[in-house]
Amino acid sequence: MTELINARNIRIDGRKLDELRPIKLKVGVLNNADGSAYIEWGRNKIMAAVYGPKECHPKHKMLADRALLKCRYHMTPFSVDDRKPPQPSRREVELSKIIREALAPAILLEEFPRTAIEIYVEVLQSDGGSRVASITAASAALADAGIPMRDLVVGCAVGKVAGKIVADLNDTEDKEGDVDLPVACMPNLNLVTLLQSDGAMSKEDFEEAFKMALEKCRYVYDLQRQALLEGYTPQKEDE
Amino acid sequence: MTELINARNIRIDGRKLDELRPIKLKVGVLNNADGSAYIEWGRNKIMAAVYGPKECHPKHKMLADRALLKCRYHMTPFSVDDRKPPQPSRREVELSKIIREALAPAILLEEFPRTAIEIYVEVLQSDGGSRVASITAASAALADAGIPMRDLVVGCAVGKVAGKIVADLNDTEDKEGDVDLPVACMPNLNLVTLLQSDGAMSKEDFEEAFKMALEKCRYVYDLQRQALLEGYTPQKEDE
Amino acid sequence: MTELINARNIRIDGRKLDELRPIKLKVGVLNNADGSAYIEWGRNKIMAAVYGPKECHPKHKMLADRALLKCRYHMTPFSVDDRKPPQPSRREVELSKIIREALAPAILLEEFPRTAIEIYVEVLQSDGGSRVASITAASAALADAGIPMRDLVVGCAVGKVAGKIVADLNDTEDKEGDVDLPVACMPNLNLVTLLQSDGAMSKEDFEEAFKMALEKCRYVYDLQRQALLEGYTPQKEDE
Amino acid sequence: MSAAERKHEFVDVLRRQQIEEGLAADRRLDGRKANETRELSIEVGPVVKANGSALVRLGNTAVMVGVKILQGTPFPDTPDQGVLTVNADVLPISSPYEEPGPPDEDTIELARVVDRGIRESHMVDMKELAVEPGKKVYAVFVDVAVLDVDGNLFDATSYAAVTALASARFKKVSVKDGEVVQMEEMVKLPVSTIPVSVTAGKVGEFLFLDPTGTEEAVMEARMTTTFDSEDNLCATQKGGEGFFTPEEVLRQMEVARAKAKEIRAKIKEAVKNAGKE
Amino acid sequence: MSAAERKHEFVDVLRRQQIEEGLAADRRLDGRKANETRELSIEVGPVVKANGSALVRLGNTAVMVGVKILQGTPFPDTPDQGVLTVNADVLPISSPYEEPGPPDEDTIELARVVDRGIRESHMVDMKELAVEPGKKVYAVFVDVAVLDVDGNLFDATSYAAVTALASARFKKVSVKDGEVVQMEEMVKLPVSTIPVSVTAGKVGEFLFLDPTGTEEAVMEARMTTTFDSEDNLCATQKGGEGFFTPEEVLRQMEVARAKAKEIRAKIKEAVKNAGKE
Amino acid sequence: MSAAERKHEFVDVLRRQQIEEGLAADRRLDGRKANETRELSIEVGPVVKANGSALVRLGNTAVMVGVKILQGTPFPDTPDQGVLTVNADVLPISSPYEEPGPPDEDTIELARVVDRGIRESHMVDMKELAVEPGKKVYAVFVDVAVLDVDGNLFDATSYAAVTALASARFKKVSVKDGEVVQMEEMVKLPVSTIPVSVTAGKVGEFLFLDPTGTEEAVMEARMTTTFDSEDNLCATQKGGEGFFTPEEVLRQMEVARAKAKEIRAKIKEAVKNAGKE
Repeated sequence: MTELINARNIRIDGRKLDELRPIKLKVGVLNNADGSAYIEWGRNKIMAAVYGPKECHPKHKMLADRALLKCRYHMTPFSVDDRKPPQPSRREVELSKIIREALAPAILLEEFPRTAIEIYVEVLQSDGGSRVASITAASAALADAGIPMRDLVVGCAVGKVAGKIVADLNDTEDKEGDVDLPVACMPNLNLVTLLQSDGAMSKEDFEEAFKMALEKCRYVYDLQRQALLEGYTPQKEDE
Repeated sequence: MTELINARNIRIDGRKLDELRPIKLKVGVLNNADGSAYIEWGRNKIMAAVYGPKECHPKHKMLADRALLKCRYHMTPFSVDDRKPPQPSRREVELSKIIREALAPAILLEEFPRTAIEIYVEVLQSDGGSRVASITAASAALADAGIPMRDLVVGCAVGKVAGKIVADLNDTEDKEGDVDLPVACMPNLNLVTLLQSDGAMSKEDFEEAFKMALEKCRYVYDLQRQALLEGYTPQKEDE
Repeated sequence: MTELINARNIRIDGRKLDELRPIKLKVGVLNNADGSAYIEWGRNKIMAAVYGPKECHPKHKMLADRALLKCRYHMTPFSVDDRKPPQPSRREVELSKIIREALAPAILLEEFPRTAIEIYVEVLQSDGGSRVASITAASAALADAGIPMRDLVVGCAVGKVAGKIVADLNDTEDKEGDVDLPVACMPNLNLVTLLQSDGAMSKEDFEEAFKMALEKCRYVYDLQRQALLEGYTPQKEDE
Repeated sequence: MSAAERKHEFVDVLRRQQIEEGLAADRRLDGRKANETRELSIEVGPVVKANGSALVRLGNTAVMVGVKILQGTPFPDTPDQGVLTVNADVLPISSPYEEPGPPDEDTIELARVVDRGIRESHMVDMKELAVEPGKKVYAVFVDVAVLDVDGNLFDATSYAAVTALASARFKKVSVKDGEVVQMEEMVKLPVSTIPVSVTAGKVGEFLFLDPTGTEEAVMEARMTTTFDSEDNLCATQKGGEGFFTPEEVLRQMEVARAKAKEIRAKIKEAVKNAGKE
Repeated sequence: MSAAERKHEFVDVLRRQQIEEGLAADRRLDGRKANETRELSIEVGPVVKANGSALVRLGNTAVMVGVKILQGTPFPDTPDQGVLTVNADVLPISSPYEEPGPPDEDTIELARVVDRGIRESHMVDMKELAVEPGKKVYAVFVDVAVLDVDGNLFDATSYAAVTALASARFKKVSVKDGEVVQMEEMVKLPVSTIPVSVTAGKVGEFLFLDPTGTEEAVMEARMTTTFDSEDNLCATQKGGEGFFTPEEVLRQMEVARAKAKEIRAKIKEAVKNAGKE
Repeated sequence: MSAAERKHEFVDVLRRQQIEEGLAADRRLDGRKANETRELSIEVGPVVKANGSALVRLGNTAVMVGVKILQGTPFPDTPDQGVLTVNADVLPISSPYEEPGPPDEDTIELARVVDRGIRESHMVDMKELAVEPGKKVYAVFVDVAVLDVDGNLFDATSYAAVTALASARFKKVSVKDGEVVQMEEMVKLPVSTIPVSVTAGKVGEFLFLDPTGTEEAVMEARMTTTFDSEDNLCATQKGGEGFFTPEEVLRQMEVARAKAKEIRAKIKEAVKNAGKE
C-alpha cells in the first residue's frame, strides 16, 4: 500500500495538499468544428468540440423557445489502462448528462429557438478529474464557437486522501482515496452548476472541501480566460 | 422425483384435480394509467396497465379504420428463480403477440380510428399459468380504462400431470408434467381467443382438457366481474 | 500440408491453372422479387433478388436526380463450415458496399430519380470467390428485373497459389494460398468496377493476374448472357 | 412491443367478397377445396456444408433449412441433455414486405412454434446428445431461411426443419483424457418420431388448410396443430386477431390429424430416397 | 448523446406562478411545507422468489425492488470482493411518458446514484461476499422496477433498494474439493449502515424536499444527498439545467441530514417488523 | 444494408467545373499537382497509457491511433498465433457530417482496409505473439480515433496505425505453473516490414493522390494500394460508384509504388527519432 501523503504533507506526485496538477488549455484546435478546445490537465488529454447553432434533428425534439443542448462525453478505447470497449458505458451516459447540466445554465439557449447546439467531449487519455477538465474545455469550446454565455464554466475536484482534504486528485488518489468531490461553477456569478460527491464526509470535511473547490475553480478560470485571449496559435496542441 | 399426484388424487400443493389456485384480482391500482389491474394467482403477481385511446406514434403505423392495439408482456428480473436479464427474451416477444391477439377480438377497436391503445403487463413474480393470469388482468384493466368491449376475456390453463387431466398447473406441475394447454375465451360469447398446447395428447385427452379449460374460464370470469364491480378500494393490492 | 499444385500443374480439385470451376446460372427463380437469379459456382450456391424501382424509405435518403441504390450481401448461418451468427458481420457490411459500388456504374440510376432499387444477395452455401459470384448473379437479377443498364457486370477472382498465378480459387486455395485478387468489370465497355487484393505480389505477378482476371470475366460474361437468353425455364434451379 | 403490422398485400373489398363466396362454394381462388393443401416438393440435402438440409416448396412458398451439429455446453437445468435451437430469418429476397434486420415478432413466433413441434413431440432424443454430462453436449442449430413467401410459413418451415433433422448425419466425438476425439463414422441423429404441423385459416365461418398469401391477407384467425407419428397432438398455436368457436377447434383437430398423416408419408419418403443415394 | 427530454406533464404559466407563490408562503400545492416529505409506506418482502424485496410508496410514487444473490466471478481489480449491481427500469405502466426499451439517461442516472449511495456508504461489506477469492464470489443484483411515477424517484428507489438489501436472506455456499455445496441455514447480508437519500428541488430561490411530478415539471435544479447511519454525507448529485448558490448547498445539506435521520428510523422499523414475522 | 450516404460537403456545379479544369492543367484547388500529397506530420507516442500511439496530420485531416497489447485467447483456426484487431471510430468532433453511434459502413471499410494492409504485409509476426499455444496469446488492439476530417482517411489512418505498431512497447508475460508472470523488460512488437497505403481519387479521366474533402465530394472512384518494404503490392481496394480502365489501374500502381517509398522513409524516421528519446 502506497503512503498517499507523507509526513511533510507532500502527495505521491510531489504536490502540496492544495496544489493543482499542471494545466494547459488551447482553443481553436480543430478545423471542422465551429468551436474547439484541447486541455491537458495532469495526464488527462481531452478534446472538446462544439457544432451549432444548427438545424435540429430529429424535428420532434426541437424546442420552440430555445436551442436544444446536446452533449456527449466519450472515452477512446486507448484512453484508460485497460482497453475500454467502443460502445458508451453507463458511466459515459451519466457523465454526458451531468456535463450538459453543468454547462446549460451558462448558455443563452433562448437566443436560438428551434436550433440545436452540440457539445462533444473526447477523452484521449484519462486521469483523475476528467469530468471537471471536460467541463473546462467544453466551456472554452463554446466561447470559441461564439455562443453567447452568461459566464464561463470551470470545474475542479477536491477530495479526501489519507484523512486530509486535498485539491485535484490524480488517478491513484482517486482510486485509493476516501472522497472525491467534483464541483463546477460560473465563477463570476458565484453559482454552482455541478456538484457530486462519493465517500463519507463529516459536516466539517464537506465544508472545508467545498470551499477549497470553489477557490480552485477561480484559479482554473484565470487559466481558461488566458487561453481564450490567446486564441488559436499555430503551435501543436499537444507539445 | 416428486410424486405429482398421490393415490387419493391430491396434487403436490394439496389441490384436487380440477381445483384452481387462490386468485385475487383488483382494478384501479395505479395512479397514472388510464386503467389498471393487479392479479395474484397462485404465486403469480402481475400488474396490468392500459393507456389510451391516445395519439398514435409513429404516425405511419396509424390505422385509418380502427385503433392500433399495442401490447407488451414483460417479466421483471426478480420475478423468476434465476435472475431474468432485463432485455425482452424471445418468449416475452411471442407472449406479447399471443396476449394481444387474445384480447383484440373483444375490443371495439373500430370505435377509435387513428389512435393507439397500449396494454402493458408486468410480471412481478411468476408461477405456472402467467399468460392466462396476464390476460385476465389485462382484460380487467381495459374495462377499468373504460374501453368498450364485446365481452371480457378470461383465461385458464389445463394440463396433463402424471397421466391425469388437471386444472391450473403450478410451476412444478408445469415443469414436470406432460402437457400444458392454456386457453382464453370471451365467456359470454363462448368464443376461444387463445389456444396453445405443449406435449402429447390423444384425441380424448385433448377433448377432456379443452372442456375443463372452458369451464374453468367461466369460474375465473365470475371472479373478474366481481373485481370490476368492487372497483378500486383503498386497501393495498398485495396484502 | 496439402500440395496445392502438383508437378503437372494440376490443382487439388483437378483443374488446370487457368481453369474455372463449373458455373450454373439461372434467372427468374423467385416469385415475389422483381428480378432474381441463382448461381452455382463451384460449391457456392447464391440467390440474388432485385426489388424496384420502388418508393424510397426513409424519405430523407431520397435522391433528387437518381435512384438510391441499396445492397445487402448476407450469408445464411448454415452456409459455412462453422455456423455463422445471424447478425451481419463486419465482413458482410464491407462486401455489401463493395458489391453495390461494383454494380452502380452499370445501372442507369438517373432514369429513376426519387426511387430506390434494392439488391439482396443471399449466400446459401459459400466457397472461394463468393463476392464475384454474387456480383455476377446480382447483375443477372437486375437484368431480369428489367432495370436498364449500360452493360452487364461480371466478376472473377484470380490468385497466387504455391507460387503460381491461378484462376478462380476454391475455399482451400483461398485459405492456404498467397494472394486473392477479385475483379469485376463491365466486359463490353472494358471498365473495372471492383478491384481488391490480399497478399504480396510483385509488379509482374499483379500484371499477369489482372490480365487473367479480365479474360476470365469475358468467359463468365458469355455464360451470363446465355442464362439471360434462356430466361426462366421451369426446372428446379438447384438440380 | 407487439402491434399489428401490415406485412402482406393489400386486398380490396371486391376481392375479399370473391374469396368469401368461393369458400361458401368450397372453391378457393386457386381452385382448391377447403381441406386441400398445395403441391409439396421436398429436396433433401441441397447444402452439403450443413449436417442436414432441406428445401421445401409449398405452392409458391419456398423455405430452406440447414442443420449444424456442433459442440456446446448444456443448460444448467438439463446438464445431461443436448441443446436444440431453432432460429428463423424471413430473408428480404422473399417478399416486398420484408426488410433486413433482426427477427420481428412474426418471425420469432414462427421459430418458436416450429421449435415446440420438434421439442414437444420428442422427435430428437436429447438425452442421447450428451458427450460429457454437465460439461459438453451436442448443440443442434436448426437455421431457417425463408426464400419466397406465399402464405403458410408455419407448415413449410416445419416440413423443411423436420426433413433436415431426419436426414442429418454427423461425426460423433468422445472425450479421452480431456482431449476431444472425433470418430470417423457418420451417424444419424436419434430421431424417433416425425412431427407434422397443419395450419388452417379462418375467414368468416369458413376454415381451410394451407392458406396462400392472399388468403392470409383477409384471414381473421389461424390455428396450427402438430401431430407426432402416433397421431397424438403435440403442439397447438392459435394466431390472428380473431377467434374460434369450441366446435371449430374440435372439428379442425380431426381434419388436421388426417392431413398430417398424409404429409408425414411424403416426408418419410423424401428422407428415405435421399438416404439411398 | 444527452439532450433534455420532456418526460413530464406540461405545466402552464398560471400553474407555475401558483407554485412559486405557494413556495413563497411555504405552502405547496399538496399543502406541504418546503421541508415536509410525503407519506412513506414500506412493504417488506412482497416477492418471495427474490432473496430480498420491498415495495415503497412515497406519495403516489411506487417503486418495487428485488434483490437476487447469485454466484458470480469477481472483477479483476477486486478479486476478493463480491459484486453488486443496481439496474433500474422505469416501467411503461408507470407513466404516459415512458416507452418500453433500454434504459435512457435518466434511468441510468437513477440506477447509478442509488448504487453510489449503497456503495460509498459501505452498507454491504463486499469483502465478506467472496466464496473463493479470485474465482467465485456472491453477485448481488438489485433490480428496480418503478411502478408509478409522481416525482422523486431517487428517494423512493433508494429506500426500496436499501430495505430490500437490509431484509435479504440467502443460503451461503462453500467449495469443497471443487464442488459447490449449498448450506441449509438462511443468513443475512453483512449490512453495517443504512444509507438514506434526501432530494430537494429548486424553483426560483426556493428549495423544498421530495418534489412531486408537477413540481419536477417546473423545477430548475435538484440536489440529492445521501447520509449513512453516522450522519456522514456519503454521496451527492446535483441535477437539472439550473444552479445553486454556495449558501444554498450548505444550508440544504443540514436540512437533508436531519430528514435522513427521520427516514432511517422508518426503514429500520420496517425491516425489524418484517424480521419478526 | 449498404446505400450511398452523403457524408461530405455539397459542392456546386461551378466548383466542380473548376476542379476538373484544374486537374486538366495539373493544378489542384490547393495548388498541388496530381501526384503530390499534402504535408504529413507524425507525432509518436502522445498517449502514454497506450503501448503505442501516434497522431498523424495529413493536411487538415487528423487521426490518432492507440495500440493496446493485452492477453487473450487465440482463434480456433490459428491456435498458435496472436490476435490483431483494428477498430475505427470517426468521432463526432471530426466533422459536421458525423453522428455518434456504432460504426457505419464507411468506417467499417476503413478499419478493414487498414487491417488488411497490416495483416497481408505480415507487418507483425503473429506467430511470435503466442504465450501458451491454443490457450493464451497476445491480443493487439489497434484503435483508431479520427479527430478532424478533410479527405483521405485511408492513408492518414494507415500511417498512424503503422507508426503506433512500429513504436509500441510492452512487457511480455510467461506462464509458470499455471500462473501468469509479467516480465520487467519492455520489448517491441516483432515488426518486419512497414506497409504504406497510397490512395488516388478519380474525376473524369484524371487520377490524383491524397484527395481533400472537397475533392472527395466530387470524385467518382478511389483506389487504395498498400505496399510493403520490398515494394510488393500487398492490398488493393477500389471504392466509389465509378470505374477504372485497365490502363488506369496499371499506371496508378506504379505512381503509388513510388510514393509509398517516400512516405515509408518518413514513418521510419519518425519511429526512429521517437526511439531515441
